[in-house]
Amino acid sequence: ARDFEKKASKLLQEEPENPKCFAGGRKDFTCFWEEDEERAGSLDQYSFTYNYQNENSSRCPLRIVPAAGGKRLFVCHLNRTQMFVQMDIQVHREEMLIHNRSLFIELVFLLDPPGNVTVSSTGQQGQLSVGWVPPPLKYMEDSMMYEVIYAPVDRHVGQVEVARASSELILRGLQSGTKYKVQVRVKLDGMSYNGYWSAWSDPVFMET
Amino acid sequence: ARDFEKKASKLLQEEPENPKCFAGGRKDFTCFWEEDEERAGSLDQYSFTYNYQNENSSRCPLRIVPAAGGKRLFVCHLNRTQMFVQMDIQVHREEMLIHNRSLFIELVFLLDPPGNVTVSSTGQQGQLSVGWVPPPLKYMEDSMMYEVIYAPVDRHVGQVEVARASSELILRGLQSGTKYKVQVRVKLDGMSYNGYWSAWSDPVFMET
Amino acid sequence: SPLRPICDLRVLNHFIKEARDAEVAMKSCREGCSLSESVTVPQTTVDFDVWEKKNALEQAQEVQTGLWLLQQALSLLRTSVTNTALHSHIDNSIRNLLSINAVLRSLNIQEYTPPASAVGLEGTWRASSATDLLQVHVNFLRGKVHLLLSDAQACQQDVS
Repeated sequence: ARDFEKKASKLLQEEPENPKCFAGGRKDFTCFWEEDEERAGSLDQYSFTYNYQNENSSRCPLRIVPAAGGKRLFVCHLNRTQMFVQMDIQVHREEMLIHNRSLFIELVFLLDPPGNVTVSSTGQQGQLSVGWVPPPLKYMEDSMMYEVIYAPVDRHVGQVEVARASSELILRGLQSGTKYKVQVRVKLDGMSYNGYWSAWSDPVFMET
Repeated sequence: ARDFEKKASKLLQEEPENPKCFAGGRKDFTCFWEEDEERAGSLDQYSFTYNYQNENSSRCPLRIVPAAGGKRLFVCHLNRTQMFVQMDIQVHREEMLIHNRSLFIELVFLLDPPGNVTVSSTGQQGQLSVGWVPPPLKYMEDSMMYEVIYAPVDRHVGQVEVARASSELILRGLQSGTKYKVQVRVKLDGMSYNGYWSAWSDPVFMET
Repeated sequence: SPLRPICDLRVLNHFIKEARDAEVAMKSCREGCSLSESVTVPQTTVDFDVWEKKNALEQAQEVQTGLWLLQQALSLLRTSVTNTALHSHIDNSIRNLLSINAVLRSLNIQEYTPPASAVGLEGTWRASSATDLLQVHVNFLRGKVHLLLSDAQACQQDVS
């Protein structure tokens, strides 16, 4: 639930379309939209229907999640999905079509940040080695890309390095005897799969 | 034409098999072999045929290019290629088979050297930053590797650094206040595509 | 085939990018770029529960059938299109499909030739426009072809 809130607030900032949707895994697809508390109707006034190309439409049951600033999120969750085929989504309030969107589920991944981030010395001056565990998604490890952000703890602006289909990276050209803060995030690479950048992992601190 | 001469002379040195063949790009495949002027026949005596696995054979029209030392190059050029499929090549003079070779086109790339090589200061002592533009081989930049050779201008023996799927490299540990000569060459990385090292780019000079 | 196994997915990515270019070129084409009759194309949709219930042979046959259908469909499109810029994209796409077949052979995936007639083939759709066909082409490469290659047995052995 805490995870959903984080991802929802990220999409509320980044995604202009409605409903906002993301795949958290291969069998984990969520859509939602936001309503003002005063203007929102009751759950049974809304319907969320979707269909894949050449198929009949289905209904996704909705639930309400209260959100910051007196808002309500109307949320639909599916644990069975079809990828690589267009999905057409329609949201009605009573008889009125209020949202309408087409998407490919495999293009809207929003993963959890990489886990177990470790930072260690390489033995060479001015270098640190960063490692992490990719999110467990069969078939997709080769399609993941990562950003590693790092900065001396007393400074605000970090530098970013990119890694592709790898779970380690060596940071070079660091100041010696300095404590660095390191974080990692993940995204699908845009070829077979695509999506949003995950949140940054919790920071790890290490002295060069 | 100048480019072909350079590449041909490179292959005459490096490639023992005949005909010698290289792919300069996705739609640019050239084969040739060398004949002594005295012993060479006329163009219509030769035939160059090739076929891809499971396909009918085709003929490639030949032309003659004069070469150094009283030699003649017999050259076939194709602007359509098929990768990952074995290509069988036969060269006949009249009825006689004079050359016979099988190859995979994606393994014989010989590219132009990287362009626009720039060398600049990184602001750090003993470092120079080298950048270049990959040869135009659309969508295959991530399969290229590079060698950067550098040496103080008054010295002959250079040091070599390798970069993969990148178009910049930082040279470290240089002598300060010294003028360096820097050159770059490119090759496919050998994973799925392979080939010969390109010629070295024209030298760029920079003082640390 | 004497080929070393091509496990490097950058090769497929490269073909996917070129397939996208063909799709974009088709979308912006105004004249001489229509499909004369509708064609049979493979379904691109993947439900992982269904996909994983199939064994490796079934998965391979599904992909090979799809590649074959796309070859037939693109060849037909080639004859009905008169725009020369598109000819080069379509020719290139057909050659890339042949290369993908070669990549499958390099992975020791048993060659499968589908029945001569597409009539009654399971798991197919009809595409009635050139843009639909090229969209199916991209989605098939991104989806089922990528899944088959990324899970190929021949590429799992380097785990030391």
